[in-house]
Amino acid sequence: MSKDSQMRAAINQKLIEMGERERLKELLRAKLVECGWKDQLKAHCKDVIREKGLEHVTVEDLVTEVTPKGRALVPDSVKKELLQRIRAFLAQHVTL
Amino acid sequence: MSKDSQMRAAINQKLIEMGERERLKELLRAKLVECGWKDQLKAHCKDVIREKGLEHVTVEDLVTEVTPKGRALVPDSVKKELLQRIRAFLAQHVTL
Amino acid sequence: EEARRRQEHEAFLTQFSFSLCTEVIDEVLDETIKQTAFSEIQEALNEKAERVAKCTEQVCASLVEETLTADIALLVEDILEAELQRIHKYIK
Repeated sequence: MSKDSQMRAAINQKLIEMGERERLKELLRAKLVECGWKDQLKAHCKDVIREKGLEHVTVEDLVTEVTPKGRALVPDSVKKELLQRIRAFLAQHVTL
Repeated sequence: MSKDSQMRAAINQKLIEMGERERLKELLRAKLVECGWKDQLKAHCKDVIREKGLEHVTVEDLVTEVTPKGRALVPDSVKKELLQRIRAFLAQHVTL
Repeated sequence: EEARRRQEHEAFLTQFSFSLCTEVIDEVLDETIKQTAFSEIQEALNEKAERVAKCTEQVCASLVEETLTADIALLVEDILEAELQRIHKYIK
Protein backbone atom coordinates (compact mmCIF):
# COMPACT_ATOMS: atom_id res chain seq x y z
CA MET A 1 0.00 0.00 0.00
CA SER A 2 1.41 3.39 -0.96
CA LYS A 3 1.88 6.12 1.59
CA ASP A 4 -0.99 8.10 0.06
CA SER A 5 -3.44 5.23 0.20
CA GLN A 6 -2.42 4.49 3.77
CA MET A 7 -3.05 8.11 4.65
CA ARG A 8 -6.33 8.08 2.81
CA ALA A 9 -7.48 4.96 4.65
CA ALA A 10 -6.44 6.46 7.98
CA ILE A 11 -8.34 9.70 7.35
CA ASN A 12 -11.41 7.85 6.16
CA GLN A 13 -11.29 5.74 9.30
CA LYS A 14 -11.04 8.89 11.43
CA LEU A 15 -13.93 10.54 9.58
CA ILE A 16 -16.13 7.56 10.30
CA GLU A 17 -14.98 7.06 13.90
CA MET A 18 -15.55 10.70 14.76
CA GLY A 19 -18.93 10.69 13.09
CA GLU A 20 -17.80 13.46 10.73
CA ARG A 21 -18.78 11.58 7.57
CA GLU A 22 -22.36 11.27 8.81
CA ARG A 23 -22.37 14.90 9.91
CA LEU A 24 -21.20 15.96 6.46
CA LYS A 25 -24.01 13.99 4.87
CA GLU A 26 -26.52 15.46 7.30
CA LEU A 27 -25.26 18.96 6.57
CA LEU A 28 -25.62 18.39 2.85
CA ARG A 29 -29.11 16.94 3.23
CA ALA A 30 -30.17 19.97 5.27
CA LYS A 31 -28.64 22.37 2.74
CA LEU A 32 -30.42 20.63 -0.13
CA VAL A 33 -33.73 21.12 1.61
CA GLU A 34 -32.92 24.69 2.60
CA CYS A 35 -31.93 25.81 -0.89
CA GLY A 36 -35.06 24.35 -2.47
CA TRP A 37 -33.25 21.55 -4.31
CA LYS A 38 -35.46 18.87 -2.76
CA ASP A 39 -38.65 20.67 -3.75
CA GLN A 40 -37.34 21.10 -7.29
CA LEU A 41 -36.51 17.39 -7.42
CA LYS A 42 -39.99 16.48 -6.18
CA ALA A 43 -41.58 18.74 -8.79
CA HIS A 44 -39.42 17.20 -11.50
CA CYS A 45 -40.45 13.68 -10.37
CA LYS A 46 -44.11 14.72 -10.53
CA ASP A 47 -43.62 16.13 -14.05
CA VAL A 48 -42.02 12.91 -15.27
CA ILE A 49 -44.78 10.79 -13.70
CA ARG A 50 -47.41 13.02 -15.30
CA GLU A 51 -45.72 12.97 -18.73
CA LYS A 52 -45.07 9.22 -18.87
CA GLY A 53 -48.17 8.11 -17.00
CA LEU A 54 -47.98 6.42 -13.61
CA GLU A 55 -48.55 2.97 -15.07
CA HIS A 56 -45.48 3.32 -17.30
CA VAL A 57 -42.96 4.42 -14.67
CA THR A 58 -40.99 2.30 -12.22
CA VAL A 59 -38.87 3.71 -9.40
CA GLU A 60 -35.76 2.77 -11.40
CA ASP A 61 -37.01 4.60 -14.51
CA LEU A 62 -37.75 7.66 -12.47
CA VAL A 63 -34.32 7.61 -10.80
CA THR A 64 -32.62 7.32 -14.19
CA GLU A 65 -34.74 10.11 -15.60
CA VAL A 66 -34.31 12.66 -12.82
CA THR A 67 -30.71 12.01 -11.78
CA PRO A 68 -28.99 14.23 -14.40
CA LYS A 69 -31.18 17.19 -13.55
CA GLY A 70 -30.89 16.40 -9.84
CA ARG A 71 -27.10 16.59 -10.07
CA ALA A 72 -27.14 19.72 -12.17
CA LEU A 73 -29.45 21.51 -9.77
CA VAL A 74 -27.13 21.33 -6.74
CA PRO A 75 -26.00 24.93 -6.21
CA ASP A 76 -22.26 25.62 -6.34
CA SER A 77 -22.55 27.47 -3.03
CA VAL A 78 -23.66 24.24 -1.34
CA LYS A 79 -20.76 22.30 -2.84
CA LYS A 80 -18.35 25.04 -1.77
CA GLU A 81 -19.66 25.06 1.76
CA LEU A 82 -19.23 21.31 2.04
CA LEU A 83 -15.70 21.53 0.69
CA GLN A 84 -14.87 24.29 3.19
CA ARG A 85 -16.11 22.16 6.03
CA ILE A 86 -14.06 19.17 4.86
CA ARG A 87 -10.96 21.31 4.55
CA ALA A 88 -11.47 22.75 8.00
CA PHE A 89 -11.88 19.28 9.51
CA LEU A 90 -8.77 17.97 7.78
CA ALA A 91 -6.74 21.02 8.77
CA GLN A 92 -7.72 20.44 12.36
CA HIS A 93 -7.34 16.69 12.56
CA VAL A 94 -4.75 15.64 10.01
CA THR A 95 -1.23 16.65 10.86
CA LEU A 96 1.90 16.15 8.87
CA MET B 1 -62.00 18.04 -17.81
CA SER B 2 -60.84 17.46 -14.25
CA LYS B 3 -59.02 14.29 -13.25
CA ASP B 4 -62.09 13.21 -11.31
CA SER B 5 -64.48 13.59 -14.21
CA GLN B 6 -62.01 11.80 -16.49
CA MET B 7 -61.88 8.94 -14.03
CA ARG B 8 -65.68 8.79 -13.67
CA ALA B 9 -66.02 8.82 -17.46
CA ALA B 10 -63.49 5.98 -17.77
CA ILE B 11 -65.30 3.87 -15.18
CA ASN B 12 -68.69 4.47 -16.80
CA GLN B 13 -67.27 3.73 -20.22
CA LYS B 14 -65.98 0.33 -19.08
CA LEU B 15 -69.22 -0.51 -17.30
CA ILE B 16 -71.24 0.35 -20.40
CA GLU B 17 -68.88 -1.35 -22.88
CA MET B 18 -69.04 -4.64 -21.06
CA GLY B 19 -72.77 -4.47 -20.37
CA GLU B 20 -72.10 -4.33 -16.64
CA ARG B 21 -74.00 -1.09 -16.12
CA GLU B 22 -77.23 -2.67 -17.27
CA ARG B 23 -76.56 -5.79 -15.21
CA LEU B 24 -75.97 -3.61 -12.15
CA LYS B 25 -79.25 -1.80 -12.68
CA GLU B 26 -81.04 -5.12 -13.00
CA LEU B 27 -79.38 -6.34 -9.83
CA LEU B 28 -80.45 -3.18 -8.03
CA ARG B 29 -84.03 -3.58 -9.23
CA ALA B 30 -84.12 -7.18 -8.06
CA LYS B 31 -82.70 -6.19 -4.69
CA LEU B 32 -85.26 -3.40 -4.32
CA VAL B 33 -88.09 -5.84 -4.90
CA GLU B 34 -86.50 -8.44 -2.62
CA CYS B 35 -86.07 -6.02 0.30
CA GLY B 36 -89.63 -4.74 0.09
CA TRP B 37 -88.69 -1.27 -1.22
CA LYS B 38 -91.13 -1.46 -4.07
CA ASP B 39 -94.04 -2.49 -1.83
CA GLN B 40 -93.26 0.23 0.69
CA LEU B 41 -93.11 2.86 -2.02
CA LYS B 42 -96.36 1.67 -3.58
CA ALA B 43 -98.04 1.95 -0.21
CA HIS B 44 -96.61 5.43 0.22
CA CYS B 45 -97.92 6.48 -3.20
CA LYS B 46 -101.37 5.22 -2.31
CA ASP B 47 -101.28 7.15 0.97
CA VAL B 48 -100.41 10.35 -0.86
CA ILE B 49 -103.16 9.81 -3.41
CA ARG B 50 -105.64 9.14 -0.62
CA GLU B 51 -104.56 12.26 1.27
CA LYS B 52 -104.61 14.63 -1.70
CA GLY B 53 -107.40 13.06 -3.68
CA LEU B 54 -106.87 11.42 -7.05
CA GLU B 55 -108.23 14.41 -8.94
CA HIS B 56 -105.58 16.68 -7.43
CA VAL B 57 -102.54 14.54 -8.21
CA THR B 58 -100.46 14.54 -11.39
CA VAL B 59 -97.64 12.13 -12.23
CA GLU B 60 -95.10 14.93 -11.68
CA ASP B 61 -96.57 15.89 -8.30
CA LEU B 62 -96.54 12.35 -7.10
CA VAL B 63 -93.00 11.74 -8.32
CA THR B 64 -91.82 14.88 -6.52
CA GLU B 65 -93.69 13.87 -3.41
CA VAL B 66 -92.47 10.28 -3.10
CA THR B 67 -88.91 10.57 -4.45
CA PRO B 68 -87.26 11.68 -1.17
CA LYS B 69 -88.82 8.74 0.66
CA GLY B 70 -87.94 6.46 -2.26
CA ARG B 71 -84.29 7.45 -1.88
CA ALA B 72 -84.32 7.16 1.88
CA LEU B 73 -85.88 3.72 1.79
CA VAL B 74 -83.04 2.12 -0.18
CA PRO B 75 -81.22 0.00 2.42
CA ASP B 76 -77.53 0.77 2.95
CA SER B 77 -76.78 -2.92 2.53
CA VAL B 78 -78.12 -2.79 -1.03
CA LYS B 79 -75.98 0.25 -1.87
CA LYS B 80 -72.95 -1.43 -0.31
CA GLU B 81 -73.50 -4.60 -2.27
CA LEU B 82 -73.71 -2.64 -5.49
CA LEU B 83 -70.53 -0.73 -4.67
CA GLN B 84 -68.71 -3.98 -3.86
CA ARG B 85 -69.79 -5.41 -7.15
CA ILE B 86 -68.52 -2.37 -9.08
CA ARG B 87 -65.21 -2.53 -7.21
CA ALA B 88 -64.84 -6.24 -7.96
CA PHE B 89 -65.65 -5.62 -11.62
CA LEU B 90 -63.07 -2.86 -11.90
CA ALA B 91 -60.43 -4.89 -10.09
CA GLN B 92 -60.99 -7.80 -12.43
CA HIS B 93 -61.42 -6.07 -15.75
CA VAL B 94 -59.97 -2.62 -15.74
CA THR B 95 -56.58 -0.98 -15.49
CA LEU B 96 -57.49 2.59 -14.71
CA GLU C 1 12.92 19.03 2.59
CA GLU C 2 10.49 20.18 5.27
CA ALA C 3 8.98 22.75 2.87
CA ARG C 4 8.66 20.12 0.14
CA ARG C 5 6.92 17.68 2.51
CA ARG C 6 4.60 20.40 3.68
CA GLN C 7 3.77 21.28 0.08
CA GLU C 8 3.11 17.63 -0.78
CA HIS C 9 0.91 17.27 2.28
CA GLU C 10 -1.10 20.35 1.31
CA ALA C 11 -1.52 19.04 -2.23
CA PHE C 12 -2.67 15.68 -0.86
CA LEU C 13 -5.22 17.32 1.45
CA THR C 14 -6.58 19.45 -1.38
CA GLN C 15 -6.99 16.45 -3.62
CA PHE C 16 -8.43 14.37 -0.78
CA SER C 17 -10.92 17.12 0.12
CA PHE C 18 -12.18 17.31 -3.44
CA SER C 19 -12.61 13.58 -3.79
CA LEU C 20 -14.27 13.27 -0.38
CA CYS C 21 -16.58 16.15 -1.24
CA THR C 22 -17.57 14.51 -4.53
CA GLU C 23 -18.06 11.16 -2.78
CA VAL C 24 -20.33 12.64 -0.11
CA ILE C 25 -22.35 14.57 -2.69
CA ASP C 26 -22.75 11.46 -4.87
CA GLU C 27 -23.82 9.32 -1.93
CA VAL C 28 -26.34 11.83 -0.61
CA LEU C 29 -27.76 12.61 -4.03
CA ASP C 30 -28.12 8.94 -4.96
CA GLU C 31 -29.86 8.18 -1.66
CA THR C 32 -32.10 11.23 -1.79
CA ILE C 33 -33.05 10.81 -5.43
CA LYS C 34 -33.95 7.15 -4.83
CA GLN C 35 -36.01 8.00 -1.74
CA THR C 36 -37.74 10.89 -3.48
CA ALA C 37 -38.54 8.85 -6.59
CA PHE C 38 -39.92 6.05 -4.43
CA SER C 39 -42.04 8.36 -2.30
CA GLU C 40 -43.33 10.35 -5.27
CA ILE C 41 -44.43 7.17 -7.05
CA GLN C 42 -45.98 5.93 -3.83
CA GLU C 43 -47.79 9.22 -3.35
CA ALA C 44 -49.07 9.15 -6.93
CA LEU C 45 -50.27 5.56 -6.43
CA ASN C 46 -52.07 6.49 -3.23
CA GLU C 47 -53.66 9.52 -4.85
CA LYS C 48 -54.83 7.38 -7.72
CA ALA C 49 -56.24 4.70 -5.41
CA GLU C 50 -58.13 7.39 -3.49
CA ARG C 51 -59.45 8.87 -6.71
CA VAL C 52 -60.56 5.46 -8.00
CA ALA C 53 -62.34 4.76 -4.69
CA LYS C 54 -64.05 8.15 -4.63
CA CYS C 55 -65.08 8.05 -8.28
CA THR C 56 -66.35 4.48 -7.97
CA GLU C 57 -68.59 5.63 -5.12
CA GLN C 58 -69.82 8.55 -7.21
CA VAL C 59 -70.51 6.31 -10.21
CA CYS C 60 -72.38 3.90 -7.94
CA ALA C 61 -74.43 6.73 -6.46
CA SER C 62 -75.34 8.08 -9.88
CA LEU C 63 -76.31 4.60 -11.05
CA VAL C 64 -78.60 4.20 -8.03
CA GLU C 65 -80.05 7.67 -8.62
CA GLU C 66 -80.66 6.99 -12.29
CA THR C 67 -82.37 3.69 -11.56
CA LEU C 68 -84.49 5.17 -8.79
CA THR C 69 -85.57 8.12 -10.94
CA ALA C 70 -86.67 5.82 -13.74
CA ASP C 71 -88.31 3.26 -11.48
CA ILE C 72 -90.13 5.76 -9.29
CA ALA C 73 -91.56 7.45 -12.38
CA LEU C 74 -92.72 4.09 -13.74
CA LEU C 75 -94.16 3.04 -10.42
CA VAL C 76 -96.06 6.30 -10.03
CA GLU C 77 -97.47 6.07 -13.56
CA ASP C 78 -98.58 2.48 -12.96
CA ILE C 79 -100.23 3.31 -9.66
CA LEU C 80 -102.05 6.36 -10.97
CA GLU C 81 -103.19 4.37 -13.98
CA ALA C 82 -104.44 1.55 -11.75
CA GLU C 83 -106.23 4.02 -9.46
CA LEU C 84 -107.94 5.67 -12.44
CA GLN C 85 -109.01 2.28 -13.77
CA ARG C 86 -110.38 1.43 -10.36
CA ILE C 87 -112.37 4.67 -10.21
CA HIS C 88 -113.70 4.21 -13.75
CA LYS C 89 -114.79 0.71 -12.90
CA TYR C 90 -116.44 2.01 -9.75
CA ILE C 91 -118.26 4.78 -11.67
CA LYS C 92 -119.42 2.34 -14.30
